[in-house]
Amino acid sequence: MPISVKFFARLRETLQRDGATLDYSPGMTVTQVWQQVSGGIDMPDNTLMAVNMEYVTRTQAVRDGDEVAFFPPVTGG
Amino acid sequence: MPISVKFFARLRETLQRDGATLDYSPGMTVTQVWQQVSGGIDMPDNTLMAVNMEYVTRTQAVRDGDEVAFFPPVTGG
Amino acid sequence: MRIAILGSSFEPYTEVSAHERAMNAAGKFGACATFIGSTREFNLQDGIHALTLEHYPGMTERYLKLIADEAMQRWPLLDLLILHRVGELHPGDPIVAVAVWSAHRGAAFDSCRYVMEELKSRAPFWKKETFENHASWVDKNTEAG
Amino acid sequence: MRIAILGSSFEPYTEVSAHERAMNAAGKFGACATFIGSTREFNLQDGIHALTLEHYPGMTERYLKLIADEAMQRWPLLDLLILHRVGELHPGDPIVAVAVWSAHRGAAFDSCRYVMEELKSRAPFWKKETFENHASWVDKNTEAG
Repeated sequence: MPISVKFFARLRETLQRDGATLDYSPGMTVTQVWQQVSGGIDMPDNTLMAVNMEYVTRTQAVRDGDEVAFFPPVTGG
Repeated sequence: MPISVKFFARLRETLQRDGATLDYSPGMTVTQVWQQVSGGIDMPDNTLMAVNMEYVTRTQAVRDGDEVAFFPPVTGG
Repeated sequence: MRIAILGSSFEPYTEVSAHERAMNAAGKFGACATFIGSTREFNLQDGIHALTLEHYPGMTERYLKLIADEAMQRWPLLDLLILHRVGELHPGDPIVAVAVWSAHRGAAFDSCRYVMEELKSRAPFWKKETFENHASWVDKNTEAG
Repeated sequence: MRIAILGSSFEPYTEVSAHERAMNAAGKFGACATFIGSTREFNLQDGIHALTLEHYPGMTERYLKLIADEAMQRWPLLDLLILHRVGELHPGDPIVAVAVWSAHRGAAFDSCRYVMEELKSRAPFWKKETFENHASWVDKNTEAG
């Protein structure tokens, strides 16, 4: 089961895609997920990230089948 | 023009009257107004007082024609 | 600005909503903070059947206006509404409604709370609670905390 | 407790009032604090024509529920309502409504503000402002003050 990646808001527009899938490899972190799907674009410093809809930090390990999301600071309310 | 005195809430019930009038005499303070209209009952410590609908302290001088009010701590809202 | 002392039951959200429409300021405010106080069936004791609100006509309006003016001076508010019941109320009946409109939420939250705390400590209203077999004056309001 | 993400326009006071009636708790609460956030025609720039609200379906609901549960644990609340718009909004349109019911005003004020601040910093929503000739993402929310 592949890892599913989502992008939102400005990041979705910058990357010109709303998501991606990639194969899991052991020891993979959230930062490595970004590197594999971002087409060489550096991750903006203020990027927030979530694994399975829970906030995590860049060094968080991912597991096969996880949903990984990247997005800018939130601006609701 | 006499001084008009008003009592509210528990104080109105204690004194068994909602108001009184009394003649002005020079140098009169709010405390003296109380003494003349309270029928010998001591002013409760937490009594609030107003002259012409503005909070004052016990030593406030009154003028002829003033409206003087005595009432317990307020409990609105 | 609207400040009113009401002798009969009112529906606070209808009033707030009507005032907001009448302001005709849609797009100007980003924040509206509202506080509604209602009659509980308990206070220090359970079993409140009715609450009687007495006030000092004239002085009450004067102090509500003073408090409202203080809030308008202290924060950048677009408008402010204060409604307060007097007379006989029953559990569930609204007692007070305060609503403030501002561009930003900080001013709205802070000024709404300010108006409520000042109203409770300075506006001449008094509550008497009626229980099944007796009635008693409320001696003081609860602290802000 | 009701938490909802709404795709079309809503009338916040009608929703708060309907929720309060459905609670069927008249006499149990003495305080209801409400915050309504609305679309302004200005933010850092004047002339906002529209606001588009994007969210992360699933995660948004999850975090709103988490924030609501935190508020319910931290304060003695009877109930709590959170409504938030997504999609295209125009100046004057309500964006968010938070309402909390409690026995006392301190808990109502504090928890309403807590929910709003946490929502603004943790719930995954994003705003894009459309002006006459361009559109741009809002980079960050204003501070609480």
